[in-house]
Amino acid sequence: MATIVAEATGTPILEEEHGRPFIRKYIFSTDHKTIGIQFLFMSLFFLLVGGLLALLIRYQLAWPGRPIPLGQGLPETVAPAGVMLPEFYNALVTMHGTFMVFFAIMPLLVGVYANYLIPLQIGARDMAFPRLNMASFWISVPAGLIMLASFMVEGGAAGAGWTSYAPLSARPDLSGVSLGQQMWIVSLVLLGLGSILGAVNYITTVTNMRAPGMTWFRLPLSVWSLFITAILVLLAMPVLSAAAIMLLFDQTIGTNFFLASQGGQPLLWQHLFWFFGHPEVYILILPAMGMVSEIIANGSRKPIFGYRSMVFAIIAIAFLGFIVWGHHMFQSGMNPALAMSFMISTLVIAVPSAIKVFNWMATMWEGNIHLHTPMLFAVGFVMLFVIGGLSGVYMAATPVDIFIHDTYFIVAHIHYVLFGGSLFAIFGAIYYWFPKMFGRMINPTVGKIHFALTFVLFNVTFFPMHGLGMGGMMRRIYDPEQYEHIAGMQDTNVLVSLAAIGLFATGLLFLVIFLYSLFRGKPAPANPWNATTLEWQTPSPPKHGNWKEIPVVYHGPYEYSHPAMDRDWLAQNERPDVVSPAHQPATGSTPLQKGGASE
Amino acid sequence: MEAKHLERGLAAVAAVALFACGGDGDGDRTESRPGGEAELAPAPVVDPAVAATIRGVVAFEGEALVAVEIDMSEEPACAEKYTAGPPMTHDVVAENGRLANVFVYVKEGLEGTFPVPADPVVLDQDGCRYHPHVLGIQVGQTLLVRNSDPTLHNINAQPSVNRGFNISQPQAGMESRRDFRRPEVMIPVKCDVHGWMGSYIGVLDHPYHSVSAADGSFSLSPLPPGTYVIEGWHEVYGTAKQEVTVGDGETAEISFTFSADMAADAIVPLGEPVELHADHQGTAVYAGNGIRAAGRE
Amino acid sequence: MTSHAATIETGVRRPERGLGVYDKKVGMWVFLCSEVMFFTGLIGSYIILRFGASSTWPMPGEVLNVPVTAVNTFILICSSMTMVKAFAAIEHGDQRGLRLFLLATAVIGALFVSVQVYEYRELIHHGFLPSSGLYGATFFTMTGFHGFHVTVGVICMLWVTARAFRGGYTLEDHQGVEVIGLYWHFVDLVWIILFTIVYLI
Amino acid sequence: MNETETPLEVGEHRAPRYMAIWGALAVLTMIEVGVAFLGMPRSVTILALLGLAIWKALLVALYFMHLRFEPKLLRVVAAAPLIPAIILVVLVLFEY
Amino acid sequence: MDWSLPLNASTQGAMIDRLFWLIFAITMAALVIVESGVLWFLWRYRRREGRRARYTHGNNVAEVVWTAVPALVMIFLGIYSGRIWAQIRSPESFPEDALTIRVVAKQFEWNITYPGSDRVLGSNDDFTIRNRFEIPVDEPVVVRLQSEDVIHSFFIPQLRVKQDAVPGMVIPIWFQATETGQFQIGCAELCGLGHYRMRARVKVHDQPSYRRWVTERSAAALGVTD
Repeated sequence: MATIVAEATGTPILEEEHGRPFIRKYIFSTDHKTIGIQFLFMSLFFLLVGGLLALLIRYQLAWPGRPIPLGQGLPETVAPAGVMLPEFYNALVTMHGTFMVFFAIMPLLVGVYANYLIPLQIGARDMAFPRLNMASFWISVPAGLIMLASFMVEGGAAGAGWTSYAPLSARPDLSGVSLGQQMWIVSLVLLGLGSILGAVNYITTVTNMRAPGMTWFRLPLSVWSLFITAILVLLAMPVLSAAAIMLLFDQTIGTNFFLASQGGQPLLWQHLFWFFGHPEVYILILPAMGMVSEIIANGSRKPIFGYRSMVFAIIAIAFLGFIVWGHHMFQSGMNPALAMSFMISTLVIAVPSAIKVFNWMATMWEGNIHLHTPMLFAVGFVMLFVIGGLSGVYMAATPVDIFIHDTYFIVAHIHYVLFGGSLFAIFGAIYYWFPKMFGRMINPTVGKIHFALTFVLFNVTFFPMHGLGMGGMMRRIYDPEQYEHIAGMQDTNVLVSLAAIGLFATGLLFLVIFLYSLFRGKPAPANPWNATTLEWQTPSPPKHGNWKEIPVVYHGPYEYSHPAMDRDWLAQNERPDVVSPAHQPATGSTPLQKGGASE
Repeated sequence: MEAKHLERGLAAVAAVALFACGGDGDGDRTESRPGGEAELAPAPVVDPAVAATIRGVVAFEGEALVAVEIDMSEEPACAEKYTAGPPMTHDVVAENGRLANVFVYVKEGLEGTFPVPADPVVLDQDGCRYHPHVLGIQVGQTLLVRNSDPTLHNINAQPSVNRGFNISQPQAGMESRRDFRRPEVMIPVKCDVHGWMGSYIGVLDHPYHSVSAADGSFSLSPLPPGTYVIEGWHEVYGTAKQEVTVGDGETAEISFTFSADMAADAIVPLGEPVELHADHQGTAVYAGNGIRAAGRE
Repeated sequence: MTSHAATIETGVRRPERGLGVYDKKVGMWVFLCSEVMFFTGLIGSYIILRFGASSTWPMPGEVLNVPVTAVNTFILICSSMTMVKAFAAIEHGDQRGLRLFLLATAVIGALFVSVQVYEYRELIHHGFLPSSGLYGATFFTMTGFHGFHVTVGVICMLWVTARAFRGGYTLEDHQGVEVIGLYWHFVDLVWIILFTIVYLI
Repeated sequence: MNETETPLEVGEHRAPRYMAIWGALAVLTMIEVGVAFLGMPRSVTILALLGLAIWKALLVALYFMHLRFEPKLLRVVAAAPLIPAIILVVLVLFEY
Repeated sequence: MDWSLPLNASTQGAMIDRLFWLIFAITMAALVIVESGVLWFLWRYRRREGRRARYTHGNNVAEVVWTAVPALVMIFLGIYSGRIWAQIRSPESFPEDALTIRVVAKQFEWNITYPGSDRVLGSNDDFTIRNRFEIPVDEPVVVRLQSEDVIHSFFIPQLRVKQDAVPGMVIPIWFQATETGQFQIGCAELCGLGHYRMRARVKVHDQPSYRRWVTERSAAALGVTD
């Protein structure tokens, strides 16, 4: 369905891409920009789906057992007389997580921006393998549709949580879900294949197709983070596929990898899943960090503070990401000695994140801060990501994790990271690159309103969840009132749900803004933000092939407020002596050398 | 996946997508009849004049299992329904030499097909017990599962030849409909929330089945005259068979006798033997922290 | 390689050459990295499950027919050899050699698969199934997925061969041959590991 | 990293003696089978077999896949996934 | 809506809470610093005509500092919580003569087997009760966790106890209650449609009443078994 939107709205996007028939131009296009935009529409659609599921969950938690408004239409297997059944609730919880992680945030970051930005920011005409790129999109779409269709099959959609812990996920007789779970597996294996193809493309493109002068340490941080992310996808996704396939076999052909019955190991699933799952968490946050760096430098009109340490922080996070998965399993019966080592590595990984936060702050320090909408969201990202990061310390400390593991404290944490973090960055990125993508501006005022509402309602929705978690409210509970120690906090649950409804409404508002600007927005100049990176040095939207002539890069990505310049930005493909002949090479050249390699 | 499903599912998604906006309201969960049945020969009408009856009693010898009290203290809503006395495990009722809850049915001897009764067979969950404990149903006939308790029950049927289901009813008054497509004796049904709840469903392709009452009596009619193999099935004491011939309009008296010692070597035919309390043998496995522990010391 | 073209025009200090090999090759190697992780998932689980298995594991040769598989391993190695020969041939512009050896590779690969199918039929005939314990599960999963990779390889190989017969590869440009070769050898390499840890250990 | 001055031509190398490699692989396979059924102590057998397997794998990777003749950076890429692979297996084995 | 940890009734709970509030203090400090810093910068360096941002690419000293400080804090936390973790979970930490109780989880109930008056599991005075977990106060209790079907998680908030029960494994945990009272076991790991009400009553007796309870129970058990 996403693609139907894509073609409908595709028309005004790339009219200059002439000659080729409509279907090759907008549907089976190999142009990285079109594919990026297709991903955008697809993942926004699934973001909406995930949001709706979340609404249903919140309704049940606030008013357990009450008929859903207008819910009488739901079939008896799901909600007789509109009263949601526990198995449906489990399916909702599972699918909300699955859609948000795999079909909304991941494609929004990797699918959309890796595709759109990498070639433009490194000064290439397209991806290394355009057809492969198209394939990766056209594999992801059916994957999403299969996942969606699993709601319709007998037994309903998968209901074992987005982590699908075996044996529950492997035993239809125990879960009541058979086909739905299998479709979940198939869908994820497909998605994995798609993302791997994408990752191959991104890595090859970044390593081999950088414009002349675009050395590794002149790459914009967004490209760096997307590059590292691609490596994570490449190495983590296949493990999930392998595990998922084994799970499928357990369900269908009677193997017993994860069934204790004949010596199989339930914990093995958790190890494999989280070996993928933790890198996945960084797949969901690293690109966000990269793009936020981009926006903060631009908004503060300053070179990013500590470019190199930013890069090394990304690399460090990515590497450590492979040795911390055990911290999801402290209470799983894993060897406690092992838990100890996982705790250490987990605490260590907090350091590079801290470095990034401080660097962002230092970038704003003594800047000349333009609070344009993208900047607002970027700052919002920093403020909320900090909360998410700090709440992570609690569960990293194994003893505290004994108590808060699988409580709403965890839910609060992941939402501060994935919503307050990734999604805020995504909103920022959409506002920031919208002019480039569609050649139209988004009205700044509505943008700011959208930010204000989102920021407030987000915190009202998710901050109280910390409290619920401290009170000991478990995750994935259909009816909190069943427990004495939780029943007392029902008012909090109601508050959260009300805020959640508001948050969803705000999301719809954004959709309206987005679609409106798509057609009615003011035409955008090539470089509305006075930005320095290459994509802004070509018309908006860029033509097929991006450049008349491949640009040549002379220095680092964030040359804002360069002393040798009168205007406060210097594009990567500009040389100050050319731009403003007035200046004398002697003074200007020194910072220019530094431009590439910051100390 | 037949169209009915798809449409129902589409309704589900549509409803979800629009945060529940109409959709097809008929929640009838009954699976469509097996396609074959339609073409089959019309059901033989049993002429009342010649209709025969087989009835009898199930006798019991020896010491029956003692019924044990069920601790329902955790489910006050259920417990308070037992004013007469505490709820007992009366799954095995053998009083004054009579055995109840024996599923008696025609195993062999019938030809043709029989019309599917329109009215559903009701399996009621009341006072955290299944009523009835043993029941017979015809292929394609609707099984109506009702929850009369203000608490969560789940209905977990684990057949071997039919398709199983595991559904929940969190609130009083909820009803679900299912049906079975193949004959199967017996299908165990359990509630995982209340370990003591169990029931057995016998699925046949004809209506000639009966469950022995507290006084052990049962009756099969109106049967077409003929020679039949009648089987009695009991969850503990296994099965007993006998052959009987009934002529036009006759009534044949038969009786089964189960005895306590049959329990020892009884083969209770089941789809899957339900282990409401499987033994807790955990094979020696790594206990996660240096202790090699055996499941049961 | 537009960037290099641009380089020459503008004569900048340094063209960004990345890995110093052409894109297709980089792409294939990167893809193989993910393949490594995929098989790590399967083989790793096998090792872990085998370590954790409380029951004793069958000794080599007890269940599986090692001689046949040894021969099959040799067959696969031969296909790798013909593959490199094909590559060597085109490197010297020898079209005939290329076509011959590519065809040989595809055929030998197909032979490998058919032997494996035969092996499966035997095992299943003797009641050794994916559902028969961890051993069966891991064995069929690992060898099955390897077999799947070989099959895919054979199909691609036939495609490349067809192209070779149409003279699609030249002394100057035969990237396709080298890239498919990399995949082919990788599959061979995986089998070498599998053969050892599944059949012999 | 960007100092990879290795010219594109590096891939087109003097061809190794493929038949020799092939022969080696065949022989090693035979040795492997032999070792497996020699009835040596289990640990020794396993170590020997693993050694042989790795040897064969290296032969294929270095010569058939030309890694030997590729630029350093590509060799790094090829070896990279082994790190997480080993981490995964080793850490999980700590459970036992 | 009171958002705080529930009453603590176990020895390990005290340690856990202490660590929790320590981390709370540290993270709150960090939070205040960062958030106020961000807001201050937003206001102080807001855009002004003619103002030009300071052109700098970084400062090694500063970066070293804010790398080292978090690193040190984290290392300290690691060591501190590592010590507590060892006291709660390491095999050595298990008390010798603890009262050992077997808990077998299944959908959707907790079957709890008590060693009876001889305090030995497997002897014939053992007795199993469904969904009732009764322990003495001020005495170390070892729970051997098992599961019949899927993964469950044994969670008693007030005792600060949580441990998954995994099929095919026997996972021992130990704890010592410090207060008598009535609590609840909850299942903290999604285990199917009945997950949300897979609960059991917990009763912490004082020593004498527990002894009384056990003796009569195991007497009954013996009565039935022979």
